[in-house]
Amino acid sequence: MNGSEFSWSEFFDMGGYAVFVWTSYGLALGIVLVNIVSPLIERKRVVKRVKRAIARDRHASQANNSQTG
Amino acid sequence: MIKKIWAWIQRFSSPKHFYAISGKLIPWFAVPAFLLGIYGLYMGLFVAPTDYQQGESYRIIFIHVPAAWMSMFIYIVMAISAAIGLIWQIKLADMIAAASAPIGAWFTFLALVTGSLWGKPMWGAYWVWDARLTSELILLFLYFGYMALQSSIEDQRTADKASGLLVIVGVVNIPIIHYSVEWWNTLHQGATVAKFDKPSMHIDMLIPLLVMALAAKLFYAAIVLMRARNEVLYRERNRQWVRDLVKKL
Amino acid sequence: MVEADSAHTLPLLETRRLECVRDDRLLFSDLSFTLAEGEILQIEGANGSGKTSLLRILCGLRLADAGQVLWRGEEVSAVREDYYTNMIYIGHLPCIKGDLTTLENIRALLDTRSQSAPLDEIEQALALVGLAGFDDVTSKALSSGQRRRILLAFLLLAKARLWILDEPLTALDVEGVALVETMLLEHRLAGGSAIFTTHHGMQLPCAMSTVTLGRAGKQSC
Amino acid sequence: MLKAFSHLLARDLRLAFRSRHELANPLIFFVLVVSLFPLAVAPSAELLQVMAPGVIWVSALLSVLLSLDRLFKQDYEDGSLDQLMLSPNPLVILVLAKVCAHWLLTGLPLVLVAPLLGMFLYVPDEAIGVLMLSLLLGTPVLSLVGAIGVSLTVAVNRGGVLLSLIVLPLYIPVLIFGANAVDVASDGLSVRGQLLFLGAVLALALSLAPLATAVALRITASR
Repeated sequence: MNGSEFSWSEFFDMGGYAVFVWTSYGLALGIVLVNIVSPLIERKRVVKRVKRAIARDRHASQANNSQTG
Repeated sequence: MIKKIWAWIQRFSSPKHFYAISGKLIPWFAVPAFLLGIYGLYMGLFVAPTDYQQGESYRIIFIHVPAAWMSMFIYIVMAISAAIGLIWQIKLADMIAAASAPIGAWFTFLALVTGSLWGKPMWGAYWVWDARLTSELILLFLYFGYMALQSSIEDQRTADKASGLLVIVGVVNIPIIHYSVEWWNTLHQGATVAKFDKPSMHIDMLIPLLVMALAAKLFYAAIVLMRARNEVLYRERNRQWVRDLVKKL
Repeated sequence: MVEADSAHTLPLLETRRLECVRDDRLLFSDLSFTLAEGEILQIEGANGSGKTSLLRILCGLRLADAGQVLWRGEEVSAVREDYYTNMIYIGHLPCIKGDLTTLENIRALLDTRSQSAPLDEIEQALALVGLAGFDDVTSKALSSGQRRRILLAFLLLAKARLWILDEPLTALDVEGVALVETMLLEHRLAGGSAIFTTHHGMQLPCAMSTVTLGRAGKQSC
Repeated sequence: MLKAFSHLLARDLRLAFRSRHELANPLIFFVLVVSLFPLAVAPSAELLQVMAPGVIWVSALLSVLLSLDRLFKQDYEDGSLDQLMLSPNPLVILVLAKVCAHWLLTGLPLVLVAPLLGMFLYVPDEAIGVLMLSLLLGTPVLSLVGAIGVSLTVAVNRGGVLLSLIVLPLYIPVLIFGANAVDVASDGLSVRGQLLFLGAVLALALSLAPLATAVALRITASR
């Protein structure tokens, strides 16, 4: 890398270790993305569940009211 | 005085309060993590010189070592928060422990895979029973054990306490496991290949390593807060404040 | 003298603002009541209202989500040894080992309480609960009602001041139910206290107070 | 307190001897697994001798693991565990008694049958003593640490696999040093260090594991 001039193809070649180096970096990137995305998805799911619970409770209380009323 | 501090801790650690504060905190961790990560990658891939022994393959170190550090660090964080949860009955601490486990397991997995990818050019085989890799593997099992126990007990409070105790037992055991694996490894020579001599490490290699490690810590902080917020929402789903909040979403 | 005095002024058992959450459901909260010496208290409530959970909290097997349980004015966890010597809990599980004989089962149960009883006393108790002559029969040969009766004998022999009984009438026949009723009355006459739950009607002549879960306060009749 | 210990120990031993067929199962399992190896590999003395320490130790580990269930499962299911926890005696003492009974019923027989298995696998005579000694020091640790695992999983239905997932990683140090002691003794070298390590781990487990088990039982009892 410290050669006189920088070449992208040399950079991507990683001195012949391209497979190992880029797989490692790729995997790291993938894991980082999974870790960011999964709590976001989880959040959507939780919000949905809570909303459904709210709807269910409202339904139940309405049914109760109509019985007594 | 102590009472005051205690009251403050209780107030701060109340799920509602935590939810509000953590929402504001996340960007303060996430943005620096991102910037540092970019900077670390640049330093590691472009600035750091080629290693005279291993050529370019050593650049895996900038992923592998921070991941390995994180795997240990997160386990210890889990043990500490589990202890806080067990002793002072602070639910938030249990949630932090539970939210940390998957992140820790991912980092451990990353350390294992990058370790073996690094090992292939060095040792000629993807898997060598090297002391550090073996310890990492055992650590991964410890994470799996925690998560399996956490998810197999229905009552949330019991699950938190049981898995919390397990993680504490684990943390007491880790030094023993680590020591015995290391000892076992020196006995069965053959796989040992000279690793980096830390003191002689070039400063241009050390800086990206430390930058990446810091970025990983900040990243963890941001993600664990995101996960803990989900836990709060789910576990407090029957409370009014969660319902009011969800209605607005 | 001082001791007797304080025992009179302080209730035997007291709960303060107990709260219980189970599987993310609030079973009860802000539950406070007292139990005096010689008082018999029935816990009522629908299925799943938390009767068993309450009893387990009272005897310290389960941690309350909030609130305190006091034994003679002191937190139960602080006077653990004294409390466990004077309190006996019988849940709806049998606690009986099928491979042990009746006598061995009783002895093993008494051992866990650091108690022992001479043989004739045990036989007397067994006769009282209708198990005379069963002392060397292995318990797996007994019916479930008979196994419950072993527990009743254990209850008599333990001589605890406070009985906490979860569904004591389970698996018992009419005679057995009557037996439990007399046992409770005699226990009360001797100055003992009891807390119990049941789904069966209990024929206790106006000697009982009740706490109904899902409703505030204690009613006396 | 001593009385509480001995009474509970006696009760557990008596119970175990009342169902004798179950009592022998871990032992038979141990012998069976070890004798599978010559069949799977080759009955060559050279090969088996190299593998012997590892094979015997792994089999011992598994057979203790399979027997762990009886430590608390039955007591949990029939309610006796509740009574133990309501005992005026410290729970730690009672836990210790139960673990002690468990070791006497599973660990000790393994130690006693080990010479036979050593012979099966051509362990040299001078290493047999070390094999027994290492098992003598190691199997109590397996029972003690296992007790933590069972008490955490006792309320879980079909917790068998979960139990192994939790407990086996914690067994690794004992496995490493136990097997290595036998290995080194076969070469006629001193095994003082290994045995001292096993002894130290035993002391540590003896002092901490019952505490952790007692806490774990209180956690799972709050059903």
